[in-house]
Amino acid sequence: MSDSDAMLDLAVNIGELRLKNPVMVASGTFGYGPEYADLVDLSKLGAMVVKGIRKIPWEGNEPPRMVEVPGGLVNAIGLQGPGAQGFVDKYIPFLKQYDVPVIVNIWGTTLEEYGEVAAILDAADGVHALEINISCPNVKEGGIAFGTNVDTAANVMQMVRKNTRLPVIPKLSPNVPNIGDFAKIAEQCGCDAISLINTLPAMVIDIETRRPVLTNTVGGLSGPAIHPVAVKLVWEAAAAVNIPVIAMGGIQNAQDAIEFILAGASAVAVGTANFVDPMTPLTVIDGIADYMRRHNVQRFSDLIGALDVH
Amino acid sequence: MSDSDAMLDLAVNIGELRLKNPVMVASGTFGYGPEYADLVDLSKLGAMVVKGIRKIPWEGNEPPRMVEVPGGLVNAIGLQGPGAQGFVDKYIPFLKQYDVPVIVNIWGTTLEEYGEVAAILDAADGVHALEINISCPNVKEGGIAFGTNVDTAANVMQMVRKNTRLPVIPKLSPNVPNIGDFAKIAEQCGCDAISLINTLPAMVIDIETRRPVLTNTVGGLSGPAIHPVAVKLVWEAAAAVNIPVIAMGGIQNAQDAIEFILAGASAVAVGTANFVDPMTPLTVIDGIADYMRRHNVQRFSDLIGALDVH
Amino acid sequence: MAVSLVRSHSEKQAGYRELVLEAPTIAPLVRPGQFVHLRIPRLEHRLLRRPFSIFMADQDTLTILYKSVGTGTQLLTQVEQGEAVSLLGPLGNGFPEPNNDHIPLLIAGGYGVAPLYLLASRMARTGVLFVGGRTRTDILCDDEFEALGWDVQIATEDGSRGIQGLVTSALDAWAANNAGAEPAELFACGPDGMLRAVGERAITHNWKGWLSLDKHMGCGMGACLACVQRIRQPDGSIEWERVCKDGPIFEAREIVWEQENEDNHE
Amino acid sequence: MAVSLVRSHSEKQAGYRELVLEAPTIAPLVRPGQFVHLRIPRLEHRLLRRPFSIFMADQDTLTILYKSVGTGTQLLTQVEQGEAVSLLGPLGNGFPEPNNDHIPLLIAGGYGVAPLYLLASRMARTGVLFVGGRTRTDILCDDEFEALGWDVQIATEDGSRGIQGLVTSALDAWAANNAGAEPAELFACGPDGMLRAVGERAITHNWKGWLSLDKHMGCGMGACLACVQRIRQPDGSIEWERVCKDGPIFEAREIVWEQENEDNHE
Ligand SMILES: Cc1cc2nc3c(=O)[nH]c(=O)nc-3n(C[C@H](O)[C@H](O)[C@H](O)COP(=O)(O)OP(=O)(O)OC[C@H]3O[C@@H](n4cnc5c(N)ncnc54)[C@H](O)[C@@H]3O)c2cc1C
Ligand SMILES: Cc1cc2nc3c(=O)[nH]c(=O)nc-3n(C[C@H](O)[C@H](O)[C@H](O)COP(=O)(O)OP(=O)(O)OC[C@H]3O[C@@H](n4cnc5c(N)ncnc54)[C@H](O)[C@@H]3O)c2cc1C
Ligand SMILES: Cc1cc2nc3c(=O)[nH]c(=O)nc-3n(C[C@H](O)[C@H](O)[C@H](O)COP(=O)(O)O)c2cc1C
Ligand SMILES: Cc1cc2nc3c(=O)[nH]c(=O)nc-3n(C[C@H](O)[C@H](O)[C@H](O)COP(=O)(O)O)c2cc1C
Ligand code: FES
Ligand code: FES
Repeated sequence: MSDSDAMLDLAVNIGELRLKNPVMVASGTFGYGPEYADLVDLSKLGAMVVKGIRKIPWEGNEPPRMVEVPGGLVNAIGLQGPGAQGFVDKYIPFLKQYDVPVIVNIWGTTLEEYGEVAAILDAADGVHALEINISCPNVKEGGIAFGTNVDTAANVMQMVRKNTRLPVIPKLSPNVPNIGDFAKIAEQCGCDAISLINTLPAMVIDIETRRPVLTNTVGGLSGPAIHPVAVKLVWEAAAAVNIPVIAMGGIQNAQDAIEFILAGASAVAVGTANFVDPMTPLTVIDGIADYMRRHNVQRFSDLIGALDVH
Repeated sequence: MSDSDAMLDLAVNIGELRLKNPVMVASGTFGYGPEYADLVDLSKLGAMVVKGIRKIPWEGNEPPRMVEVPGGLVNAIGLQGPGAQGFVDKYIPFLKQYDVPVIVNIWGTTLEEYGEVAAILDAADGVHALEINISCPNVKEGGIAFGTNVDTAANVMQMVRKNTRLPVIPKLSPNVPNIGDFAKIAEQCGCDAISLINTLPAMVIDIETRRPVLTNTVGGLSGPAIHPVAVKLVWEAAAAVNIPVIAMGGIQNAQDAIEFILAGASAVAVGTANFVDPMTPLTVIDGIADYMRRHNVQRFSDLIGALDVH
Repeated sequence: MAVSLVRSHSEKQAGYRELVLEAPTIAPLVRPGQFVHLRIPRLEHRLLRRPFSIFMADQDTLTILYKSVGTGTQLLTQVEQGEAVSLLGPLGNGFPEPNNDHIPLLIAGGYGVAPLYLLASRMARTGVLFVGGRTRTDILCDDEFEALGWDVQIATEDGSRGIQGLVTSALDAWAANNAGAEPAELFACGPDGMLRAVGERAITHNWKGWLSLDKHMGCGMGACLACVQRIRQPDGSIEWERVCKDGPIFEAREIVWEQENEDNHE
Repeated sequence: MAVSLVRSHSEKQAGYRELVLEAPTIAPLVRPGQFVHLRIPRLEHRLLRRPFSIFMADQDTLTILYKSVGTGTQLLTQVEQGEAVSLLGPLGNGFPEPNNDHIPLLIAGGYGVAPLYLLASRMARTGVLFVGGRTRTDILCDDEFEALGWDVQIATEDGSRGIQGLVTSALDAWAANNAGAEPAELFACGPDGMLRAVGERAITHNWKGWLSLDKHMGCGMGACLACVQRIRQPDGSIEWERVCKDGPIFEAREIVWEQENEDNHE
């Protein structure tokens, strides 16, 4: 490590949570921890965001659940998961071995369930923040149904806020014309940060069978295809609030991540790219450090929102 | 032409407008007619949709106006154009040489201007329908500002409807959570069809200069990247109304077009793909005919909405 | 995870190719039935890796045997000797240790011979390979199995090689001739329809039937939950398991096949 | 529009390659200064065609001379003899007929020599080529011009060939030595900064200055309005013109350079 390296400061705060670097893995793309642990040292990640969890175990959707499209993939996993207590019992002991903040992505089909799952995870030792999923396009109730109306979104945020002292991070739906309003509501509800974007509602049809490829009919588009859309929304959301923004959507390399950061994101999450190359989060961290060196930026926080608009 | 070919019927009606086949070119991607006329016989197109026109000539945005991204491009042309009378004088005589319906894409910065441009084009001989652009992300006033609120969208639709006997086709913004509501409003306002999708608001940042690549800061994403998003919206919009739906977004080949048709579109438009290969509209027409032959479908209209949902 | 260099790449027979990769960190770990998840060079407009069974493995190299069926596998044919290919693997559970008291019956459809050949080459005893395909060019590796001393029985749908019909007909004929002679253990890889039919035989004859499932995959690592299959648990309950991580090999009795869309399998 | 076969493809000098395409329907129509819009084979994850000036053209073939600078041009280097490439062209206005009473001065930066060489090879008289670049490997085609009988003056920023400095310094020196001797006509192709400086010389010396602009393009056909440049009209008004269709060649006095971001040009 050179002198200048010793001075590079990649740390960033998300509410009271201090991350050693700004690069997380996005919910649903890195499992619950063990899946990639042989390849990627979890302690090197800014944070580990686990797959969406509701109060009770959940089956998710019938397969096929995923289909590849140009520049991305459409998934309709449907939030399969072991439930809040199942997660705590099965994965927390494993995750505790690593020096990494654990952020749990939570959802429910009712307002009450959002509160209950928050309370269960709040009581568990080893959970460091909650990301509220009000933007999943792949479940009939819950998810996006809450996230595209400012009032219902606010209700969920308040309910979760009431049930935990952990940092609360609503994950916003990209599927609205006024993302700033949702960002502001999050700030007003006392949330510690916001994250965006979730996948874009999408559909793929098999023209030979004349059926949707996904059994769920619709799914969510992720990957490089959505990156320019995500940058625009992150830029707009970050301008609307003072709480930190965690950005995701199509990050494949450090350059994609830095676009988000210049647009105002305090941290980023790598999603679909993990399937392409599980080392992506680590190469993104290194790439951000390289960029800082090249541009003589010592503190990561000086990059946040450093966009010069015409 | 074989016997079975003679029986293939590709014609379709959009309101009172009869198209010889369901494949148009999308506004802004085929100029005003002369640009591609040496390569593509305009008479073979289902319809020619010209670039957005307001009442007065308009400069559009400062360059750079376009940037390539994975699976698409982001443009912020900003609706440069010769104005309604300029268009009529300069291009109608040319377009009249061809046996092709001319659909003019119109916009304004005020409700009144939408009405005025409609009236001017209504009076011109050689215009066959008006597509109302309430969804362009690249102009500060007008465009998308009208298209993401049901009430202002309805005002524009009524204003145009009042000022013309031509078929009226509002072009909807993809940037809303409830596309069906906008489709229904169009039907209620007496529109003859709807078209969708326009580009998705997007942004690209040059991380070396720390500036947006486009002088306009934001632009609209088009191309294959948006196709699965468009299919989902078309499917939803078509389910909401009885008027025909004209679908566009990322069509590169007949398969992409047929996905839209199965999802409920009565016609499709080829956009960005014209830049890749100007022959795309013609290969899409041929590909639809091939598909009909292979699937023993004689009338194109039997394909519309022929999706079998799980 | 490794970056492997292509040692050789050649056509095996019409439509099928053999790709030999230098993978000294992966190859020695391979168990028969495992697979690698391969990023296809120059497949820039598609994101996902492609899974391929391991056909051969020694200390330094591993070989896959593949059929060109789509965008990715078509581009794969263009990979040249000396090129670098990114690999994840070895992945999946692999076949269990064969029971040496039972005669092994291997049932292969198309490229399904690949994992079965690795299995056979490491078995303590020989048995019978039933290999089927649409036509004669889909029959692969019969020579290799014969060289190992296996009895090879061929079936093609068009009758262009071996008996005409499905590979399960050949299996049924064998079972009828050998009724009760010796207990058998089945190992199968091929299309879902074939696996299902083989599974039914396993249950009927009261043999173990190890079936390698072929599901579209996302991560290949157990993280994305794209590849799930309903599996009967020891306690009788039914749970999703991940074909990439908990499979691809499951025992015939465990698998809860879909009731509907039976014909919709590839 | 045509699908052309690659007749040959070779390195010209470090970083620059020459691609010869069989294009019997396009090549005979070419005027110097026109370009082709080329779809790069295997560039599947990027959509747009790439514009390249026509460097040579005969009845059957046309040649482009290009520098590998990004995703597309890097992939272009892999195109092989016999491969098919889709072309739109010839596009653009091309240079006007040179005035044979004036001595032609050609000013080239980097690959900017390409259209100027075609122009020179079809001119009734010879003149002076001023060719500049960052370093010696950016100086192209000086031999070819000399073979045509042209006076070649070289400038490199690092002084590794010819005079050290910008190509406009060489032009200024020539102008000083030849003051009033003979009226000149300028034809230039290269980066915006160079073109602008050349344009200033044209105006100062009261010569015509034909500048070939290099703008990022979408359609290349005049349809998308991505490539616009502000151009002074005969009536004094200023209008957008399309570099792909109305250009790429404009006269120095017509061009309304951007006031701001002067340093932002590539
Ligand atoms: C465990 C496992 C082992 C396999 N072993 C072999 C082998 O040894 N040899 C061989 O030739 N093939 C094997 N396959 C199938 C092989 O993965 C597919 O043929 C390949 O993914 C097709 O890719 P494509 O891009 O050519 O097809 P496309 O149809 O263009 O692929 C589109 C998407 O569908 C997926 N896909 C398409 N067909 C299949 C399929 N049959 N199975 C799984 N995913 C599919 C692709 O991975 C990709 O994500 C195996 C599959 C699995 C799951
Ligand atoms: C009229 C004209 C004539 C040209 N003639 C030549 C020539 O003879 N030889 C040669 O080597 N180059 C020439 N160029 C430049 C050439 O088009 C670019 O180098 C090429 O497009 C770069 O593509 P890329 O994918 O490698 O770069 P990337 O940077 O990956 O391209 C990204 C996008 O930017 C565009 N772009 C990038 N650089 C340029 C540029 N300098 N000019 C225009 N568009 C650019 C690309 O077309 C593409 O759309 C010419 C450009 C124009 C406009
Ligand atoms: C297979 C898959 C599963 C996902 N599961 C979840 C989830 O459980 N909860 C959630 O909030 N987001 C989920 N997402 C969305 C991602 O976290 C992320 O927001 C999105 O994919 C955009 O990022 P990307 O383009 O980098 O993948 C999932 C995405 C994918 C592809
Ligand atoms: C360069 C460009 C210019 C466009 N101009 C217009 C326009 O003037 N009016 C309009 O309604 N849509 C305009 N569009 C949107 C297209 O008509 C179309 O809705 C969109 O590009 C999606 O289709 P595609 O993915 O096939 O391009 C434009 C798109 C592009 C790429
Ligand atoms: S492919 Fe991702 S869990 Fe199996
Ligand atoms: S590149 Fe489309 S108008 Fe010039």
